Amino acid sequence: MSLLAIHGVNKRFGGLRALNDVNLSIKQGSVHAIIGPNGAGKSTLLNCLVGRIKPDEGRVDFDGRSLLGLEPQAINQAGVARVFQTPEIFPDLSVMENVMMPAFASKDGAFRIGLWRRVADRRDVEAEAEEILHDLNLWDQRDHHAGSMSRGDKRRLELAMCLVQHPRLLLLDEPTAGMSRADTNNTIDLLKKIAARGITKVIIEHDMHVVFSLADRVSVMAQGTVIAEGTPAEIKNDPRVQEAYLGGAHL
Amino acid sequence: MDALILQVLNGLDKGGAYALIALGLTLIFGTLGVVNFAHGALFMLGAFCSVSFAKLLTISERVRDESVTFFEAYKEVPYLEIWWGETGKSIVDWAVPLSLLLTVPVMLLVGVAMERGLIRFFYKRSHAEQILVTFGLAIVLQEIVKSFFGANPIPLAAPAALSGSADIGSLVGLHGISYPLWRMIYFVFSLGVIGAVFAFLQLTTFGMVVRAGMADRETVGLLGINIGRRFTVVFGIAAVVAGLAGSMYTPILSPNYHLGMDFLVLSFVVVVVGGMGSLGGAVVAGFLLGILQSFASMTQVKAIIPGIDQIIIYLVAVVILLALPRGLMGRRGVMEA
Amino acid sequence: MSIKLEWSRRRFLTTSAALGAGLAAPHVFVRNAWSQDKVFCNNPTGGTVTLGFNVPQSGPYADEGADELRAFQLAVKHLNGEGDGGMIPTFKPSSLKGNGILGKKVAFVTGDTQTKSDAARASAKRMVEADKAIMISGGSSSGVAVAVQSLCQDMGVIFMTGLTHSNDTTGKDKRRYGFRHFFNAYMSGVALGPVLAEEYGKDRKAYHLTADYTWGWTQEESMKNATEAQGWQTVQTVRTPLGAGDFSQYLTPVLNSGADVLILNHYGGDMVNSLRQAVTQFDMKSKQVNGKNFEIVVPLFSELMAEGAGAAAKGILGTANWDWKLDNAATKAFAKSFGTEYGRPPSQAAHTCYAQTLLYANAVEMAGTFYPPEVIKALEDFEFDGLGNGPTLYRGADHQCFKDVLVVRGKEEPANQFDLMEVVKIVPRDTVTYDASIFGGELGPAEVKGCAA
Amino acid sequence: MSTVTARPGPKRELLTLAIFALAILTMPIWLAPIGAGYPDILQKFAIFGIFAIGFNILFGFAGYLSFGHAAFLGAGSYAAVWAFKLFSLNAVFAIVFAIAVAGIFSLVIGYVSLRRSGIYFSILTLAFAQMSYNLAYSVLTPITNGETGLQLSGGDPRVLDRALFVTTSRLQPPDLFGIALQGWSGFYFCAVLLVIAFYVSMRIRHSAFGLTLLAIKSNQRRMGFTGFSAKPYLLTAFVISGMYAGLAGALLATTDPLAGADRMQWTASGEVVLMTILGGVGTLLGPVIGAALIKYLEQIFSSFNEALLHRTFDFLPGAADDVVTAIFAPFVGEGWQLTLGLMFMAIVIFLPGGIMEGVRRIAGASRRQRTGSSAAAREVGRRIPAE
Repeated sequence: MSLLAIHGVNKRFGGLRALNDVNLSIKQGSVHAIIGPNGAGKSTLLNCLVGRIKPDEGRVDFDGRSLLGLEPQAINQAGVARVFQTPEIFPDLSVMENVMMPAFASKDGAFRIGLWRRVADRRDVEAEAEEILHDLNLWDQRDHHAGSMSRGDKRRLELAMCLVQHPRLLLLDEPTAGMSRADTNNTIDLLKKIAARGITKVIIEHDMHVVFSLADRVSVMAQGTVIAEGTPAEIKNDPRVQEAYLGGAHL
Repeated sequence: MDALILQVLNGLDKGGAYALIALGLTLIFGTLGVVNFAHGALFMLGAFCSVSFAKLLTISERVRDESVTFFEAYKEVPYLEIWWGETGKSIVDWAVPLSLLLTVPVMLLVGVAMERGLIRFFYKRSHAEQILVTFGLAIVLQEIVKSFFGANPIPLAAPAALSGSADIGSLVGLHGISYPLWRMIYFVFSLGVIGAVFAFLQLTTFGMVVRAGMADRETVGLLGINIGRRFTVVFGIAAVVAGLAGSMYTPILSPNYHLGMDFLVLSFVVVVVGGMGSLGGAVVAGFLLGILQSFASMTQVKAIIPGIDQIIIYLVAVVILLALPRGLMGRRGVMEA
Repeated sequence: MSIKLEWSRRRFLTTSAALGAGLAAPHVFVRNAWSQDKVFCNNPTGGTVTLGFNVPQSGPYADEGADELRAFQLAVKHLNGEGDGGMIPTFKPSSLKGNGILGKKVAFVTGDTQTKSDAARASAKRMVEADKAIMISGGSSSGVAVAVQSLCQDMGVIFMTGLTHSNDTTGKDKRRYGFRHFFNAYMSGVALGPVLAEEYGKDRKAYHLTADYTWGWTQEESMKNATEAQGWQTVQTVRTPLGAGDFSQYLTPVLNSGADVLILNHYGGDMVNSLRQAVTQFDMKSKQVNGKNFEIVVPLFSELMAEGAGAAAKGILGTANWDWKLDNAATKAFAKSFGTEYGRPPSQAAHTCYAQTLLYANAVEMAGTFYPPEVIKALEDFEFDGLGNGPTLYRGADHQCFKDVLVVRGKEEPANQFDLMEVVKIVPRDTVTYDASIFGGELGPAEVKGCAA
Repeated sequence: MSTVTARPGPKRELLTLAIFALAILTMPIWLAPIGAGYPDILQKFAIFGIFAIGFNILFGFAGYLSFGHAAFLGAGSYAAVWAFKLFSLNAVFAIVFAIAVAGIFSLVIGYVSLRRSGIYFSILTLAFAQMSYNLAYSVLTPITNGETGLQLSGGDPRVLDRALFVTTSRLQPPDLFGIALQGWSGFYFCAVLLVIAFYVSMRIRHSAFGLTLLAIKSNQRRMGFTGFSAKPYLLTAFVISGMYAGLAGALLATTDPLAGADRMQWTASGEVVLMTILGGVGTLLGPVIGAALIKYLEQIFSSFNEALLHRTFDFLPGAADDVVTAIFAPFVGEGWQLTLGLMFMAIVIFLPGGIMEGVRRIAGASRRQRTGSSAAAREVGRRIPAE
């Protein structure tokens, strides 16, 4: 059963054809990696999914409901959370508050005038945030200023911000970009750990090590279109992929 | 028809002043990222450079009026006239154009001193703090001027040959269109200054770096170019442009110490309508608002919408900003957060 | 900081006392208590009496405010018997003794109106509440005068206005506690009309540029009526935004409108700029329209404005309340006293403020008490002479002074740096006197709860 | 690594409130020695404190710099005076009416202005306020009474008073069920409302709504992807701060029944910006302190004159008295604005973050002395301080 279905999505920027008839189907509960060389259209596709960019043609259906034309907050409220390539957090808030914000969003909706009730009285929200912070080893830093954290910690924080919402679909945009091998391995472990939660994930990634460690299925994009799809093993051995993406080199 | 042409002319000289102030302001915004609330004060200082220069030229011999006994009343005859007769007289007469000789170095000095002594410590501070410190500076500057020159407006005349109005209609075969000479000079002057600034930015390597800085400050900083010194120069140029605008405006508007505050709000509106970080936008918006303001003042227009001349500038600003999110020519992301 | 130690103790004591009173006695119990034993606002108890001088110290009229302050200081000096006495010896009938007011030494406090209603009222309140001023005086705009006047009515403190020229001050916004020595727009029109007809002929077409607020409107209306009574036509009246600065867009249509006179109902910076632009840039004074010389009129003239307008003011007709070159004993005495003290002649704003201070002090002496209702009674319908304007009446019906009005002209060949206007004609008091009822308004009660409650 | 304080609970809130209320209500006593112990200035402290607290909800919490908030202050004043004129001299009615009018006015302006952000937003608000001011001064004179300002008059209908047989004399100021609202009682009335306004702002700050505003200020782009729609939050904050301004305007009109157009001018809008920055943007207490400081300078420094200076320094020998007077003279009286300008510069140069930052530094220094340098790590301030 597919949670997210992308049908014939096209997007042009001036003369450049960024997305060319993209078709994708993401199965419920799967970890689906999208790989491809730079400029293949991976990030553009992701931006279409979260409402940042509106495709020229095509359909994006999430659980049978179209996501096209929805504002980002409506897409999030529908159950799609996203981790950005460069961590997007609230740098002026504490780590705890950073995690509480999305929890409020999923509990109270996109807008609610809660002028009077103290944050301190919202035990339900606090409890969830605390749990996530424990899970992601951020508990010790809960009162720290998020803006002054290291890049790796920020990324972990952003992941926490997404997980606290119990999203049905989690989009990860190069979660290990710019990380050392050790950090990358830690992140892989972390993602494996949260895989146990059964959240459907779409991962955009360059690093094959990450892809093949995590993904159930892999789609390969090149020049704005999906050229191959399959299990990691299939993809590894697909000559078209090696041709287009790896330039013929053997993995 | 004549009336419309005249109102366009009115708009052009007004627009010239707006454009010059906005040009410097947006230069500072764009390159330095500083919200300079003291920019109106720089315009005012330019005007008072002319006042000081005229006062210097008219240092006078005082001939006591004996009919007044309880205080010193005297008739003043400038020494220049006494020494050099007619030549001296015409030097005094040409005080305002000549005062540019004083305005340029003084304003350059003021600009450099301001940037080195104060503004540069605020590049990394929040806009709120920039506003507070430059606004404080503007108050201090105007109070200093007030303590020297008083609060009353000070009359400065254009040279006799350039005052009064000229029949410019006859040049294009229309009759009865006469327009003040000095205002036309001001318009041409403002075009000249704008042209000079653009030429400087387009044709010199220095200008190229500045433009690159306006486009992407961080990258230019990474190139290892000494941005600090260039910022100082940019600030100096902006100060000179504002000062020149003020200096030449004195025959049109009698300067008083409050002049800068009167222009401050207006110049911000012009800059924002033009679009943050766009020099061309600032110039276009300056002239556009000047001309629209003139049209709105026509009795025929006021008969349809009473009080329109009171609000036209702000109304246009609202309409433009709602229709064009970043003003006429603004770039994405500049001062939007 | 040590600056405030001396007077802060006094303020502390009075404040604490007032605080106690305010907490302990709801005003309902004392509402009617004062009228019997004359408890009233700031009844001076010690050896001094404090006057509050509220003048513009910042903003465009700061220089005028500074001149008003000079006059006030001089008046206080003279009241206390110091200096040469100024106009006290010429003032008749006078009850002034030169030993302060009712034997109490006169002290004063100052404040900044900023030419804004709110700031002026805040400053006046400080003088009344903190400094215990018994009277407020000064100011340089009608808006401020009306605002402070109504405040003073509420607080039960007499307000002697400074420079305010709008008909409203003693017309629709008049108050029992407000008194105006300065003349008004109506008088300007009545005085100026015949002179204009005489100088420029009866067949004239006028174009008005008017500052777009209440003073401008009353000025425009008064000038329109007065000139039309002389047979002039009004071609157009155009309102200009206050502080417009550049008036070119309003001046360009004038010459093609068929009008041959431009009347500038502007004051201060507006007047300086519109006049200078009309004369030096649009060359209006040298134009011929309808076969006549084009003329410009500025109904309300002042020294500071003439100074600001420079050569453009030469030959321009207008009106003034007073001029230091007038040929009468009181004027000479005042000009001498002021000139000796400050090295410059007094402006008409300074003169009216000086006169108001003396008039208040004299009324207190006449009443024999500081109790405002009695002082008001002494001022109402008080007929006097010797303050520079000839015989003058403080009319009781609207608290407006009636005296001669000067028609003045910007001097063509100044003999010295202060010689900016010349008096063309002195229009007698009877000509400019009008029926108090024409502007409506209501003075209100003399006995008010005031700040003592 | 910097840390921030935990979320305060009701106990700490009440303690803060109690200290604040005590400080405000005893102002007549502890401000008297510096010459500010009289009703009018204390009323102004309280009223502009309310104005600045409200402004801070928009600017300090959500980071949106409005340059036209004086329009709501003015609208509140006009509404209150009209309520006095048309309905009743009872202040309760006028205040409610004024808050409602300012709320609606700010809803309209906020809805349009919030379509833009950053400086574009600031200029839109400025433009609306300047239009309001210019029109109030000229063509809207039938409603605003222009330059002179809207006043009460004997002929006002006051239909509610009449209907309820409350007799009001012809030129009577507003009251609260018979209690006069001028002078000292007026101050206590404003002070109580200030304390309430402070408490409400504190609750907003500590609520999920307040946290959301802080998050918007911190990273508005993230809000949508976190599932929030920022616009309605911003609009609510805008309207709340507009209503605060309306309350302040109504109190100005209540304690002193006159509403002038000057209240809407850009300088008035600028003033509340300066008050907030001066005190400390985003802090709860800072705006109140900033408001009081500016009003104090405006009133007290302008009231000095040379005679008073001479009298103050007459304990010095003759020449020294003259010298000291000459040194101080340029900064007081007509030079009070010079002092204001210098103070703006000095505070922003030496105390980035405003006066509250200075307070925090002093508190931090004394705590360090007590507990040693181990506490130093905790002193690195956060950009949006809690109190």
